[in-house]
Amino acid sequence: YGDSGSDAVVISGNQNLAQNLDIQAFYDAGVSEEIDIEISAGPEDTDSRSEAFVSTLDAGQSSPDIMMMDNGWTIPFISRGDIANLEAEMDSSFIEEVKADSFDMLVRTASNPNTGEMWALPFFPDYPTMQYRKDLFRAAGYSDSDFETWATDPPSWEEWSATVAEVHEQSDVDYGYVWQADSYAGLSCCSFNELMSTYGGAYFGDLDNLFGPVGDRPVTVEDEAVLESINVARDMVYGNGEASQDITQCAPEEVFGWSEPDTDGAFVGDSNAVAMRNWTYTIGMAEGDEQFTEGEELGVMPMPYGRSESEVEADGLGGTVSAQGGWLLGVNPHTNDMAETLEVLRAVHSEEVQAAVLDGPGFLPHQPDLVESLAGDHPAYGDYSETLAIAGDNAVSRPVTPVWPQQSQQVHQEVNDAFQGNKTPSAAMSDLSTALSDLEDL
Amino acid sequence: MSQSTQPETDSTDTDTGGLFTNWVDSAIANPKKVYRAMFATVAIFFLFTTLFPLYWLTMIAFSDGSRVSEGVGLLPTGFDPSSFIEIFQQVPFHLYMFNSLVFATLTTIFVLLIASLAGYAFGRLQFRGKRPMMLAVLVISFFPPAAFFIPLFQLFNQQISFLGITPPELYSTPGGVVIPLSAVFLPLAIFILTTFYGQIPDGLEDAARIEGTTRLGALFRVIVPLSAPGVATAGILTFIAVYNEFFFSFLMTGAAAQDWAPIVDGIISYRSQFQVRYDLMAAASIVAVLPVATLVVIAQEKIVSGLTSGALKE
Amino acid sequence: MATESQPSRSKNPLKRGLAWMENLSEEAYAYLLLIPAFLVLAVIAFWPLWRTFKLSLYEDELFGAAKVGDFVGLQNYIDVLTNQNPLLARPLIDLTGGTPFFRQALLVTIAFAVISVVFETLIGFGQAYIMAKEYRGRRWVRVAIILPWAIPIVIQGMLFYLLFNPSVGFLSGPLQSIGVFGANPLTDSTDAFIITTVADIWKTSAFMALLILAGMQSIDKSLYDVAEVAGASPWQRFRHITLPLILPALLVAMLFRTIDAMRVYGIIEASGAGCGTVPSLSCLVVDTMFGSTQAYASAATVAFITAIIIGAAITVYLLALKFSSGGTHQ
Amino acid sequence: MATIELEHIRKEYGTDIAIEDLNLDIEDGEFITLVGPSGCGKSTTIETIAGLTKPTSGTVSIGERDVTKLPPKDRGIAMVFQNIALFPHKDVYDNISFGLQLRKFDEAEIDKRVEKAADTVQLNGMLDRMPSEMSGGQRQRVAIARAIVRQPDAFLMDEPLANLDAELRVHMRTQLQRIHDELDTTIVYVTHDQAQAMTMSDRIAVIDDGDLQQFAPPLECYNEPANLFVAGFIGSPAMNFIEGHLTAQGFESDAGYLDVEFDPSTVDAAVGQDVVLGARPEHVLPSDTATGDVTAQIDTYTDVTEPMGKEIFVYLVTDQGATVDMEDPGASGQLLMSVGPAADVGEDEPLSVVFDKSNLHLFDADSEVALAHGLSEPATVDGSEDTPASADD
Amino acid sequence: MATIELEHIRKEYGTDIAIEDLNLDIEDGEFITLVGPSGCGKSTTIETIAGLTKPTSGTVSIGERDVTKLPPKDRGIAMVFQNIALFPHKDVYDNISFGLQLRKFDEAEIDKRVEKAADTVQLNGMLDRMPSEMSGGQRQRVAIARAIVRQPDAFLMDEPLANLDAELRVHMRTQLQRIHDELDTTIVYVTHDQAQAMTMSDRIAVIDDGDLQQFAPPLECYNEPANLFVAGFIGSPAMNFIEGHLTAQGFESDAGYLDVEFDPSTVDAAVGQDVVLGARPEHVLPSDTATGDVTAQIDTYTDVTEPMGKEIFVYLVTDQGATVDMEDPGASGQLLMSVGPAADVGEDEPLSVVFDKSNLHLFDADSEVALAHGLSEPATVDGSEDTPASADD
Ligand SMILES: Nc1ncnc2c1ncn2[C@@H]1O[C@H](COP(=O)(O)OP(=O)(O)OP(=O)(O)O)[C@@H](O)[C@H]1O
Ligand SMILES: Nc1ncnc2c1ncn2[C@@H]1O[C@H](COP(=O)(O)OP(=O)(O)OP(=O)(O)O)[C@@H](O)[C@H]1O
Ligand SMILES: [Mg+2]
Ligand SMILES: [Mg+2]
Repeated sequence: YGDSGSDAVVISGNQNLAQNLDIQAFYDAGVSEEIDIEISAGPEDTDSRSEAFVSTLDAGQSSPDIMMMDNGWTIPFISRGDIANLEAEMDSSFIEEVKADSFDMLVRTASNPNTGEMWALPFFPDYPTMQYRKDLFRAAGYSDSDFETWATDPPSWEEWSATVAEVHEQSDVDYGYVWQADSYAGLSCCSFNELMSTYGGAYFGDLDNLFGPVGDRPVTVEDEAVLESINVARDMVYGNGEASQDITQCAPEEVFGWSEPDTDGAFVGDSNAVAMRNWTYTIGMAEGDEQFTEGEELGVMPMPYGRSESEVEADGLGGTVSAQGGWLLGVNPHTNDMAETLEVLRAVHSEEVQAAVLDGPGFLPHQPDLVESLAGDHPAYGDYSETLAIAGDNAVSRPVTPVWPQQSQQVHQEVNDAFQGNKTPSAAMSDLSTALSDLEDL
Repeated sequence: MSQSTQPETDSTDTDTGGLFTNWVDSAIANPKKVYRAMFATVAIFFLFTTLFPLYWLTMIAFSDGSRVSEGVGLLPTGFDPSSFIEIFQQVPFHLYMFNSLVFATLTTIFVLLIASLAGYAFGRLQFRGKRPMMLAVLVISFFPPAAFFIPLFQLFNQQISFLGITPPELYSTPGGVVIPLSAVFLPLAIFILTTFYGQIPDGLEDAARIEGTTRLGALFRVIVPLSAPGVATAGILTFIAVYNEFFFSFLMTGAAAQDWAPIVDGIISYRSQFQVRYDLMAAASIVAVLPVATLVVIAQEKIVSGLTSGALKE
Repeated sequence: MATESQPSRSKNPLKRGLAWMENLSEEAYAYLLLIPAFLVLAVIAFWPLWRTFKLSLYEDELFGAAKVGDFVGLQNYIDVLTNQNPLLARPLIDLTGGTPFFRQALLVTIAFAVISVVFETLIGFGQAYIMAKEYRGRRWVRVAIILPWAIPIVIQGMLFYLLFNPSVGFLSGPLQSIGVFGANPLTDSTDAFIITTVADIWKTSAFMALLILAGMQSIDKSLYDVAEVAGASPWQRFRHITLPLILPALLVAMLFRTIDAMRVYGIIEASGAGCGTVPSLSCLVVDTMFGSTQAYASAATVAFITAIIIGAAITVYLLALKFSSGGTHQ
Repeated sequence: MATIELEHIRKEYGTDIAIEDLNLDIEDGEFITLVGPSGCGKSTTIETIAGLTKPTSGTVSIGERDVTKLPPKDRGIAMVFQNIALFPHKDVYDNISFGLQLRKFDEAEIDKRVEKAADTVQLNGMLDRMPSEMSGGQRQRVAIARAIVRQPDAFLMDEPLANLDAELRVHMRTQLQRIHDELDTTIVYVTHDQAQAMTMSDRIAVIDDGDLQQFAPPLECYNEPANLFVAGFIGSPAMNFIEGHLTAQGFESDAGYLDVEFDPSTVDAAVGQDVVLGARPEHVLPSDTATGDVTAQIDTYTDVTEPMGKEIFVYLVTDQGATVDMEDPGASGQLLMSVGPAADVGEDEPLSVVFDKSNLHLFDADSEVALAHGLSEPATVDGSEDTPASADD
Repeated sequence: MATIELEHIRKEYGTDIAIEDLNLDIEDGEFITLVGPSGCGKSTTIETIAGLTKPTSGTVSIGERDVTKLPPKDRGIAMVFQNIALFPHKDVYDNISFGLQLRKFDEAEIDKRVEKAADTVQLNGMLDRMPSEMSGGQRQRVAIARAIVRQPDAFLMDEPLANLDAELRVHMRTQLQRIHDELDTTIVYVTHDQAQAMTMSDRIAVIDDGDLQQFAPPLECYNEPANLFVAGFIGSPAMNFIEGHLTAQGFESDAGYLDVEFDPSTVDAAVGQDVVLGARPEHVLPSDTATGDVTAQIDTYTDVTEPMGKEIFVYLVTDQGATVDMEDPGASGQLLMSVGPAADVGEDEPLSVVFDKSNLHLFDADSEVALAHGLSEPATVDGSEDTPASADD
């Protein structure tokens, strides 16, 4: 007990990393053998993590040296200057290399929105896909060729909702399509964000406005596209035909109270749903589940689209969209040895470490190229590497700014209210618009 | 003097009649029986409502982790007692428990000691400014713990000083948890002890002082033992609350067992961002409750009745 | 012969200290005994509160490293009280009536405190009574009744989350079918309020029960003998002896339970209801302080407003009690 | 107004036996006093009657009704507890009126009765005091008032006057007798004060070690004690006992300093048998002033004298120069004599004394049972004098 | 072994004055008894000496040392509390040895002393009992043992024998005297038992309502009471008081039934002044047997007789057919007489009595101060007889 800070470079990761990442990869990637590297398991829960880092950094603790940070809340840390500015600390060639190699959205959530400087290093990305039970689909008359098509060219929500409803009809499972629409941060950042995006909606207009300038961007939650996406979600559950599109009832009412563990419990754990939206981790889970016979029966495709890209004006919206999740590595400015810390950090970008991260803990590389090359061989992701690459390319980040945590809260509260019919969609969005504007104007 | 409390040892009816009508007849003849039956009913009701969730928790612990989401009824879904081993394999859960036990023990001792002195002053002495001072103590508990947190956190990390004094770095040490928690639980303990110490008849303290104790000696040799129900209660309440405390103990320590992380850290480590091992959490909490249950078994003996009976003639 | 040793001038400083203490006046002695407590409280409570209070007088500065901006006096308080602070996820109180009852922090908090304390007191009495009786196996009954108090809040939350989770537990089903609960009780403010209140009552009745039990055990049993001979029925014995004599302990228990209930936070988060659904006052504090936004000034303001509200509630409480019972020696 | 009957009451505390096998038949309206050494079971007996202690076996009847299983509140009794046991949270008024309030008496009636009871115990001005603000005797009086304010079938009083001064005690005694007479209530009374026992009771129950020794009117217990224990216990200072044996001429002391002549055939004992002679201090008379039927002269020496005001206790030793063993006043070779205050008795002087033969007692040394009371004439065994306490109404 | 000196002690509880202005000078090794009616301030006095009660004003010195501000533990005293105050969580052994344990006596010594103290109070077999498992008298004995096990400079005992039976009381009395003699400890003792006060004390302090009335050897208090209060308080049953006035011939009762002839110039009062005549019951004599210097015959009628065993109380009324008001034994027109057990006094008979003139007392009716003790000869005012209790060691 006592100071675990010692002299090693400590990376605060999670349990999975701490237990499964082979440290040797760092040395293979050229880190001096002199440097001890330790990976500790920080809090698993993302909110707890952020709280823990707030206090660690506030306190000027020297350990951990490197912190694995959710791209959903890294920018506030950057804005306040709580973590080290990598562009100031590291040579620009390396910075440029990282920026060029990595998923763009990941880089943007690691950068200071005012200056564009990269303050954190992308670590691994995550994005949701649509996962479904091939066996049930087969029983309903679908075949591998359908699956292959979907894997790169997902159906629209009109089609997909009807398909799921049809398959559900013919199966003996309780649920059709399960997804996460609880009133929680994941709704604002991800599941609603991507649904809205595929219909061409956004919180603050253009994707260029995602990371600011706060106060100088429009609040666009009252747009038709946003309302349409809410109605689509309601139609999926209630089938009332509120949306202009023809969406078939295909999801249980429970989803309005569900988050990730509930859905994977229903879909993977209990094998009790036809299809599910979820992050890559469930692919690995299904892999180990006999119901999916070693993954053979798991179908994965990019998220269905609402409107095609051509139908929407805004750049980057429409078509298939996945919410950009993922993790970044920030450097503790109070570290005892900045040089060693940066040496370790630099190695993270190497293929060796990325491969080790994929092999051990099972996280995808943050470089699209490596996703295709490395994931192709991965036992779980191998079959879906193409799909994953497409999803990664079409990822949309949440609008992270220092006020986002507060805005996010307003978003999920209002959206969930609208979903459940506690408020009409337009009333909810009007309230939301006011709340978001107030926060913008702080 | 007090034989009025008839031991209810034969709470199980030994009547062999068994028939309801028989029972009613005898109940009319002996109203005690009705009373006893009512007591038993109420007792069973309370036991059921308190124990049922715990029973169910146990069933979750015994369930197959991947099948909890199917629903758990009165019996485990699947049967997988290995959770009780797995909790130690995934993380050093025993170390988390050790940490929390250390916090709880130290805080309880510290709080009982300080609160005893204060409780004695408030409960048994007359002095100017008593009410305002008691109020000041009470007011502390009006604030959400978060209101204390940031300055303390900075203090314990040597970022700021208190009246020019910079304490040693207390972050991620037992001190960083025990000291703030002492302050948090002190008001309750002070009030409990004030109440109980105040009720001890003066005569007994007088007797002790005549026998040659100091005032302090009388407190610890007579007042405290005679207030055993109150002291034990304050102790149990503080111990358990600290053992399970999740705010300061969570934020004032790192997340790893080596960094003096408390039980809560251990338990929530079975919950990753997207996955919750309910069975492990259940198993861990059952294991974690064992030391507390043991403590309660021991300490409740101190909550014995009629401590002052036979002491005084008045 | 008098052989009892007289206290000679001892060279042992500890002994001298004790002797010095012994000769203090009652008042000085009282202050001496209070020094440790107030020392601890000064460093760990009063001083941090003072700093936090100062924070609340400044503007929030979300974008820079400074965290707080200009001195604004009591503006933060005005903003919060008039519902003008957008950083709060839910309004403190919405006088326009636009926000449902269970989404207004103040109302939720007060409702929670009143309901839970009333039930906990009643149940606590029942439990204490059961724990006080003598019968075989009483110790195990005591442990059983105290056990919920020993369950960490995370687990308590998980337990009730699961019990009321429509797919895992079985408590929601029946309630849904009779129309008490909606499809997603944990996202519905009313349903979630009920769930968190029940969870709280389940856990903290033991707190009440323990204190009441301790109070009961301190009563001289011969008083019951007297009452019995005087002809008191069990209810009258309770009314005339038990109740007045445990009143001080009961008062402490209810006081602290009320304070605690008005600071409710953990169970709301842990039960999955979440601060957005059941927004207690403490929720607002924690959310604004520890959300990544770190709106310290707003958080500090809400913390102080919370304390003031609790203080007001406690005052009402104590006054009511004073009037009803003619004042006990508290 | 009720008879009280204890039948074969036995009370064990664990392995200790507090009461062995007690039978007591108390008549309606009787005033009974329980006396006996500390720890003999008086309080236990009274608590058994009250229903506060469940006897291990045996039955209790009040007013012909078997109440063994009835709770105290249904037994129609009021009680003064030995440990006083006032309600610390109630003031004197509320303490006294407690039983009346329980029975929902109307306020005026309560006021009236409390007033009267407070008057009786001389506590009028103190009704709003708290018990903690009173002296020991004042508390005890509150306890008495609390009992007498009600009008129960029976009063149980466990040393109600222990902490009162002589004057108040006399006053209270009179008051209790008045209440007894007025209400005709049965009273069971425990006291260590022989004067109380003597003056107040219709009958005294002498208990030793959980066993009833004698249950008779006070004077009978005094004049015709049933056995050695009662003889020694009743009367203060205690009776002188002289060990000896029966001869054909009467009694001969083992120590040889005393012979008492009488006809041994009048007692139910064989010649040669070991017996104990009992003489109360007031029946030891200086031989010079003694008249009537007295024993032969005994030569003694005065040791200590204790002037008590209205009498003087003189400790005598039979051997010159010996000193009285004050810790064992009944030790062989010493005698206690009580003389009037005017008597001129110095210390360490020779003094010859005689015993008043008509007041000597003879006990069987083995069974300790009384053999004779008064040795001048054939012993009378019937003790029917009128009971003194009932005579003064 | 210490003198105890109270100087101008005053104690107020709020507006109540418990002690007014008490001065007591207790000599080293003296055995002092405080007597007085319930609530007069005895316990308060004793607690003030102990340091448990802070006097409102005045100083307390023990052994010449001003201890007014010293804590109880440094005053070198042991105390028996009126309310007993045993430690309920300790067994008898621990209760008794508590003070020794505090003083870190070695175990063998503690054992020995506890054994001896338990022996003294006759509690040998009960050392492992808890207080709640004992009878009232047993508890009181534990409290006594707890005090005597130590060897303090002074003992303070507040009614230590109130709950003990006569036999045990005599035994304890002897034991206390033995301890007193052996250790030469100063003892301040509170009792309501006049026999105790009489036999044990070197001096008696009679207190009324917080005021010292007389502080003198017991017999002096009995024979030469300083005032009406002491006269009425000391002695049981109480003195008869007859209101009247001084004439040239002596005393003439207001009710007219009694004249006592003596030379009024021997008393410090004017002829015609209202005075009160006092006569103890034992100095009221049936005129037929009376000898010596007695008053003129008074014709009375017997009302109630109370046989007490060794004496009989006879209530006399001066008017035929009147009954004694038992609640006010001193009421005008009635007299209480005490006669020997052999006296043949019936009820409701005429009886002429006389007073023993040498034992009559005369008090000023206004100031209540004693004017004379014994009226046959010029009154003596000095009361120097040797103190009886100190004579028996
Ligand atoms: N705390 C108090 N508050 C007010 N008055 C008190 C308090 N304690 C004692 N007194 C009063 O002071 C007076 C003296 O009390 P104290 O106990 O000395 O009497 P006491 O002589 O010991 O009487 P007793 O023989 O009945 O024990 C009493 O009248 C009593 O009522
Ligand atoms: N709870 C108990 N456990 C064990 N023994 C007890 C208990 N209560 C009383 N006794 C014993 O029973 C016997 C009778 O007690 P009781 O109180 O009846 O005596 P008592 O005659 O009232 O004596 P006293 O005159 O001293 O009050 C005593 O020897 C006592 O020690
Ligand atoms: Mg008794
Ligand atoms: Mg007293």
